[in-house]
Amino acid sequence: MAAGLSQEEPVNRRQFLRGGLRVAAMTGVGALVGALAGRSATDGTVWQIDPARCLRCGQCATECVLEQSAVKCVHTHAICGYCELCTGYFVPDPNALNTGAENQLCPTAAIRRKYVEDPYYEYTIDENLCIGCGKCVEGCNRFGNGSLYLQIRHDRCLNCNECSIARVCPGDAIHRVPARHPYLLKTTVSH
Amino acid sequence: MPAAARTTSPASAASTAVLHRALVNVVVMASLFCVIVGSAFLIRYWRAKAEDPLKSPQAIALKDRLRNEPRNEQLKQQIRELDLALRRQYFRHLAFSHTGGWLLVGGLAVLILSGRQAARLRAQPPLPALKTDAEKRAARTAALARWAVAGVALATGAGFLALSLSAKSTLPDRPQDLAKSLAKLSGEGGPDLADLPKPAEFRANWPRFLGPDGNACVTNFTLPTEINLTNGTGVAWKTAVPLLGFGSPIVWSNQVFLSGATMTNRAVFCFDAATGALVWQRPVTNVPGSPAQPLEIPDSTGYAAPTMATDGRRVFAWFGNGDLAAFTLAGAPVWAKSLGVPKNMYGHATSLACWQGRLIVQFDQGEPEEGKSRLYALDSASGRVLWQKSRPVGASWATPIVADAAGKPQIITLGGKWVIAYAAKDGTELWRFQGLNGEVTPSPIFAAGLVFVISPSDQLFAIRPDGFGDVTKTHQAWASDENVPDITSPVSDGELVFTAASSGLATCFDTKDGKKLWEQDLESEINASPVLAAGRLIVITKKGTLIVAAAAREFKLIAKAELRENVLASPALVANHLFVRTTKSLICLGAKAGTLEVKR
Amino acid sequence: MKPDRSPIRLTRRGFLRTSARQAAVLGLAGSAAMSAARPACAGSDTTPNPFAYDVSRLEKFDPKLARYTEARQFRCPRPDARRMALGPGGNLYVAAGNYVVILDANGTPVNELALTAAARCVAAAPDGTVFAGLRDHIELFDAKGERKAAWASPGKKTWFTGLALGNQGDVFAADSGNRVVLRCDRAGKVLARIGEKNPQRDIAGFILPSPYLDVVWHTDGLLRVNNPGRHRVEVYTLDGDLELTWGRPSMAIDGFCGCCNPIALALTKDGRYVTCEKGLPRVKIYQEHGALDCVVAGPEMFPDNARVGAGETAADGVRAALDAAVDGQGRVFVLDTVTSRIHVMEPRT
Amino acid sequence: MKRRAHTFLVGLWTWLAAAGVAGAEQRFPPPDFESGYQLPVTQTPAPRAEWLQYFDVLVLLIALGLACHLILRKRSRAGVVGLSLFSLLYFGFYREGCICAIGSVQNVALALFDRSYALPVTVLVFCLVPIVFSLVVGRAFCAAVCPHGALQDLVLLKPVKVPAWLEHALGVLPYLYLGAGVMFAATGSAFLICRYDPFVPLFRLSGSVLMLTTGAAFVVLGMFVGRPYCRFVCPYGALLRLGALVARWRVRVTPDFCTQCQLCEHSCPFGAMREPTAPAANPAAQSADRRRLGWLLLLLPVLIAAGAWLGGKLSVPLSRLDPNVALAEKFLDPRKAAPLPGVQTPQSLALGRAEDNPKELLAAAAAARQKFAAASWLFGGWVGLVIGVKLIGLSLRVARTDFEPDRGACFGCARCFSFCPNERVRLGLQPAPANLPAPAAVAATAASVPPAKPA
Repeated sequence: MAAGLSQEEPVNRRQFLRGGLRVAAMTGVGALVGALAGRSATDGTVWQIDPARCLRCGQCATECVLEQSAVKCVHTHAICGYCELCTGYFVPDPNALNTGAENQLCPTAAIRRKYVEDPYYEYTIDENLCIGCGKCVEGCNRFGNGSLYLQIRHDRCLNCNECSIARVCPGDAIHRVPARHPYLLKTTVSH
Repeated sequence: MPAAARTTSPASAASTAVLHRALVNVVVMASLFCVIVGSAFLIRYWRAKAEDPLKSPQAIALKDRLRNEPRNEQLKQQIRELDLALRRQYFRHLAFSHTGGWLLVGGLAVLILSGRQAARLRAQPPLPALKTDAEKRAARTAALARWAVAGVALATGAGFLALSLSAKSTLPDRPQDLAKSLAKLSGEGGPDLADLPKPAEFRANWPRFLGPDGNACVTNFTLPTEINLTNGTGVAWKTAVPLLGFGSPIVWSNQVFLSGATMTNRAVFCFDAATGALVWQRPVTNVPGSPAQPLEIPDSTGYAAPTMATDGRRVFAWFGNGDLAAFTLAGAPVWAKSLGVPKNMYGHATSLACWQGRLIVQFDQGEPEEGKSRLYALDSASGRVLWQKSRPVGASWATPIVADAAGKPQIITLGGKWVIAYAAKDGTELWRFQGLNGEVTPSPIFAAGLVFVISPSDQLFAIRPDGFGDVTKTHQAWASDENVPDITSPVSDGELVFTAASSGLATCFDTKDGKKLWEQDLESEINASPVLAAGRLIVITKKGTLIVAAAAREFKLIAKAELRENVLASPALVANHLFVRTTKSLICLGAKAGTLEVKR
Repeated sequence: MKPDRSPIRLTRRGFLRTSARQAAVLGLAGSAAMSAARPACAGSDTTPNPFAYDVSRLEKFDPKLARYTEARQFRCPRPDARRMALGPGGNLYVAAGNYVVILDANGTPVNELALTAAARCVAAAPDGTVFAGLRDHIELFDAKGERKAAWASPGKKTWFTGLALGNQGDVFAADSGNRVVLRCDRAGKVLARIGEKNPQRDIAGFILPSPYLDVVWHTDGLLRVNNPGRHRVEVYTLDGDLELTWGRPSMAIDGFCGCCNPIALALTKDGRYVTCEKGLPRVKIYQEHGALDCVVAGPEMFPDNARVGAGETAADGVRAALDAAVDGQGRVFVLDTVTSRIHVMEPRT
Repeated sequence: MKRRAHTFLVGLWTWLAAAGVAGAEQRFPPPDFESGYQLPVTQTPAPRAEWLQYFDVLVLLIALGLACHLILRKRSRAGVVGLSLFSLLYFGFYREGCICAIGSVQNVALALFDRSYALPVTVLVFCLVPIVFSLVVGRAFCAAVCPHGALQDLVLLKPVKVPAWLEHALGVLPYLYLGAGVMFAATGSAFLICRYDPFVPLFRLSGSVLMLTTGAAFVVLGMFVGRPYCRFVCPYGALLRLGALVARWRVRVTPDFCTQCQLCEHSCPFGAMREPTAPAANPAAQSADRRRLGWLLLLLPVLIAAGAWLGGKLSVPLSRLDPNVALAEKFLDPRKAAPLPGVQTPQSLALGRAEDNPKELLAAAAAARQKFAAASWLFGGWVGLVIGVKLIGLSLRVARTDFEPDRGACFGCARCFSFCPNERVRLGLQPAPANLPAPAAVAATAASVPPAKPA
C-alpha cells in the first residue's frame, strides 16, 4: 500500500457501517445500470426540427446558444417551382425581379439566385450567411411549395443536453432524433 | 507559500520586490484588460443586436421611400450601399464576439498566472498558534451550523409557501375535468353549467324580457283584487327610478334589476323586491371599445331601451351606445365590453337573452347590404365570444327567444325580411322563413309547438319550427292579417294567442288555425306588450291604465286600475307580485312586504 | 521576518478591496448590459417576431370594392376538399378526399360517390353525369351515382386538377403534370392538346410550380385557363389558338399575388372572371378584358387559410387553397379547402 | 375485348390506389428543364462521429485513473494541476462542456421515468463512472477531471476562509438543487442543471448574456472563494460527496503520523480540514448532546412529512416549468388576449397551435401535471430529509486523533500534502526530526525551508 493511502485500521463500528453503505451504493449503481442497460441506446441522438410543425416564429435565429444559430434554411430542390418571382427570395411586391438589395427578403442576403433557363431560376442557400430566421421559409410556404425550410445543421450544432431553441419553440417542432438519421428533410415522396 | 523567506540577502530582496511590483502591475493591467474587453463585449453584444440589418430604421425609411418612387435608381443604389454596410457590420460583430471571448480568456489566464506568482512572492509563512479548545470550538461551530441549517430550512419553507400561494391555475388538476375545459372552449358543454341554477328556478323568476321563455305567460298567479294608487291598496311599494329607461324590469330571487341611461350616464339598479329599497346602483363607465363621442338617440327609444337579462348568477345590461356590462347579483362588475356602436336610426332596443351560461346577443344594425348584423353567443362568465354568426339583415328591434322547439334548443330571431332559427349550441342556422316587412319590433314567442311572429302592421304568422333551410313555403301553419300590432309582442297560453296593438285594439286568435275569436278596442294607446297571468290577460296602456280581461274565447273585462304614470315597459310577474316600470318609478303590485316569497 | 510595508505590497485586505471594486465594476457593467440587452434579445415570447414575413399591409383593400356579402356558409361533410363544381339542380359537387360529395345549395348532403383514390377535380353534366378527376385518370358516374367508365390515363406524369364540360359533348381536362389542357370527347378520346409550349403559335406554355391548372368553358365557345406561374389568365379557342391573355403579378388587390396565382377560375353568366388566390386568400371578379371589377371575399374571410402551416394535406403535400363556382343567380360559392367550408356569397343589392 | 380492358384498367387503378395508401404518393414534380439542368442535392453535414463519443469516454476513464494515481499514490499537486489544465482544455474548451457528468444525472433520471427515452450509453457511463470512482477513492473526478472544478481550482488566487457554520449551511443547497434537477428531469419538463450551468457558456464563448455574466461572476468569486460552484451549488458534487463519505480509500495528509502542526489546515482553501478532537470528557455535555440527537432523530420524520406536505402544494407552480403546462394555462386563461392581426408573437403562434389541437395539448399538460403531483411531494420530502440528516450529522460527535480532511468535503486537490512536515521528510526534503516537535517549532522549520513544489 502506498504511503498516501490509509493504513489498515482496526474494523470499528463506523468502518463497518461505511463498508456496508459502500456495498449498498455499488449495488445501487449496478441496479441502475441493469435497469437502464436494456433501454439505453448505443446510438446517440441529435436535435432536429420537424418542418411540418415549424411555425416560422424567428426564434431559431435568436435563441440558439451559438452567436450565429446552428439552424439554417435548407432547400429541397425537387419540391421547388424554380419560380422567377420567388416569394422566399423577394420581398412582398418587389420593385423589380433582380438581385438588388432593395428586392431581397433575406436579412443577410444568404440566398443565391441563378438563372437556369427561361423562365426558371435556381435558389441556393449560403449557410455561412444564413442566420436561420425563417423569413424566406414563411414566404415560400405561404405562397409557394414550401421547398425552403429550417433544419439544424450538425456541423454547427453543439448538441446541448437541453436545446435552448426547443425550450421556447411555439410549434414544439424540435425534438431529438437518432444520430444515424440526423435530418428531417422534405422529400418528393410525402409521408 | 513561504517563498519570499527563501532569500535573505538585501540584493535578492530588492530584486524580489521589483519582480513583485512588476507582477502586481501585470495583475492590474490584466484585470483592467479583462474588464474593458468584458464590458466592450457586453456593450457590443447589445448594440449589434439593435443594429442588426433588419432593424435599421434608416434602411426601412429608404425602402418606404422607394415604394413611393419606384423608379429612383439613385435611391436603389443608396439602399444597396447601406445594406452592404449593415451586413458587413453584422458579420464583423459576430466575428468579434468570438475573438473577444478568446481575448477575455487570455486576459484571465495572464491575470491568474501573474496573480498567483505575485501572491506567492509575498505570501506569509503560516504561523499557526497552538489551539487547545478544539472540542469547545467544534461544539460551537456545530451549534451555529445547526442554527444556520435551520435558517436555510426556514428560508426554503418560506419560499415554498410563497410559491404555493401562486398555485391557482386555469388548468384543472384532475384529468377528468379536462373534458369539461375542452367542451367549454369549443362552446359545446358551454360554460360551467354546474354553477348555474336549475331550469325550475328560471321558471319561478322573470330573468329576461317577457318572462323566462319570452312568452309572458304564468299559470299560477293571483292578482290583488283591488288596486288603488291613491290610497295604496294592492300596492306593495313604489320607488323612484333615478335614470330613465324603456327597458322592462327583471326579477331574480328577491331582487329587481333595471337599467337606465341618458346620453352621458349609464347605470344598472338593483331593488329589493320585498321593500323596493334601492340595494345597489352601478355606473357603467370606461367600457373598452365604447364610443368616445356621445351618441344621439331619439327620445322615442332612449339610451336604455334593451331589457336586462340574468343567468341567475350575473345580470347583464346593454345600452343604446353598444356598451354591454355584466355584474354579479351583489353588484360587483364582472366584465364589460362593447360589441360596437349600433347603427340604428331609431336607437338600439333589442333585449338580451340567456341560455345555459351563454348570453345571446342579437346585434342587428345598419342596412342588410352592409353586412354588419351579427348574432353572438358570449360566455356569460367571461364575456368571451363563443360563436358569432353574420346575419343578412339590417337594423331590427325584436328580441330573440331560445326555445326547445322540435327537440332541439333553437334561437329564434326576427330581422329584416327573415325569421331565422339557429342551433343554440353552436349557432348553426337551422331554418329561415321569409315574410317580415318593415321595421321589425315585436318579438317572437313559442307556444303550443308553434313559433308566432309578427310582421309589423302586416301579418301574424304561425310557423312550425321543425324545418331545415328555407321553410317559407313549407312550414307556415297559418297567417292572419287582422289587427296586427307594430310594436308589441303577442302572448299565448297555448290555446289562444292575444295581441294588443298600439292603437289599443286587442285581438284573440285560435292557435290551431289562426281564426280570430274576438277583438276589442281598449281605447288607449299601448306600448307595453301584454302578459298572461293564470287566465287573465293584463294590458297596461301608455297612459298607465292597467286593464285585466279574461284570457278566454270571449272578451270579458275583469278590472281596471290607474297607475297614474306613463308606462312603456312590460310588467314582470313573480310570486303573485306584478312589477311595473313607469317612466318615473318602479311599482310593485301585490301583497305588502314580508309576504313576498320566491319559489326556488 | 519583518512584514514588508512597501506600498506595492499585496496585502490580503488590499487585494480584497481592489478585487471587490473590480467585481463591482464588472457586475455593474454586466447588469447594465443585461438590462439594456433584454429588449434586444427576443427572449420574451410576447415580442413580435423581428423576422416576420409581414403582408398585413397587403391584406387590406378598398372596402368599396367589396360588393358581395356572405349569405351563409356550411361545411363539406368530407375533409380534404379540393375542387368544386355546380351541377344540375344547382347542386354542388365537391371533390373531397376519396369522394365526390353532392350537396344542395343549402349545404344538405344529397349523395356521395366513393372513389378508389383522392378526387382532385369534378364536373357535372346537365344530365347528371359526374366526371371525377383522379390524379391520373377520369372516372364517369351516372346520375344515380353508379360508375360507368374509367378512362385510360393519357400520360405518365398526368395530374388532373381541373375539369370543364363544353356544349358539344366536349370534356376539358386540365393536366397539371403535363402542363396541358386536354380536349376529349365523351368516350375519353383526346381530340386536342391545348396550351402546350409552342413558339410558332405564340404560346409560351403553362408554368406550374404546383398543381393548380384550372379550365373553364364559356358559352362563347372559348376556354379560360389560368397560368399561375405567369400570373395570368389565358383564353384559348377549342383548336388551341391563344386568343387573349391578361393579368399581372402584384400583391396589390388588382394583381395576382405570390409566386403562382390564380389557382382557380370560374365564370359568371355574362363572362366575367371569378379568380381565386392562395397565400393571400382572396376571390375577385375581373371584367372580360382583365380590369378588376370587384372583390368577392378578402383574406379576412379565410383567416385559417392564410395562417402559417395550414392546409398541408396528408395526401400529396399540396397546399390547400380556394375554389369558386357561380350559379345562375350570380351567387358565388367559395370553397375554403383548409376548413372544408363553403361560403355562399351574394351580390349586394 | 373492350370490356376486358376495362376490367383490367379498373383493377390497375385499384392496385395503384392501394399502393398509394400503403406507400406514399409522389409530390408534384419540378419543371422539366430543357437545358439539361441537374437538381442539386440537399447537403446533410453529419453530426460528430459516434466513435469520438466513445473516445470521450476513454479519455474520461484515463483521466480518472490518472487523477487517482496522482492524488493517492504520487501525491503530486503539480500533476493534479497539469491534469486539471488538460481537462479544462479537453472537456471544457474543446468539447464545450456537453455532455458533462453534472448534466448527465438528469438524463439518467429521465430515462428511469420515461420508458420512451433512449439513453445513450456514453451518457450513462459519464454519469456513473465518476460515482463508482468516488465510492472507491473519493472525489477524484472533482479534483482534476471535471472542467468546472478545474476552472475554479485554477483561478483561485487568494482564498478567503468561509466560516465553518456558513459552509455547513450552504452545503445543504447542492442537495436541494440536485432534488429539483432530478424532479424536473424525471418529469421530462426541463433540464434545469444544464439551463443554469454558469461555466458551459464560458467554454463555448457564447450563450445568453445572463448565463455569461453569471459565469463571469462565478470566475471572479472563484478567485477569492475556493470552488464556489462545487461547494455550494454543484448537484453532481453533492452525489460524489456522498460517495466519498463511504469511499474505500481516502486522502490522508500525513504519510506517517500527525504532528498536529496545523499547517495542513492552513493550506486547505476549501475548509475541508478537520482538527483532532477528543471524545467529550464532560458527562453532562455528553448527555445534553445525546438528548439533542434523540430529539433530532425524532424530528427527522416530522421534517420529511412537513416537507412532503409543503412540497405537495407546489405541484401547480412547479409544473409551470413544463412547456405544455405553461402553454395550456395560457390557452385556458379566459383573460388571454385575442390574437391580433399582423405580425404574430411566438406566444400567439403557440396559442394558435393549441387552438388547432387543444385535446392533445391539454392531455399532455394534464399528464405533466399528474407527474408533478407525485414528484413535488417527493421533492418536498427530500428537502425535509436533507435538512434533517444534516442536522443529525451536525449533532454527531466525531473523535479524531489527527488532522485529516473531511471525507466528503475534500476535493483531493493535493495542496495540503507538501505542507505536512512528515511528507517533506518522506520526500527527503527535510531531515527527520529527532523528537516530536511542538507545532510552533514545526511551523518555523516549515517556514525556513520552502517546499520544492508550489502549492
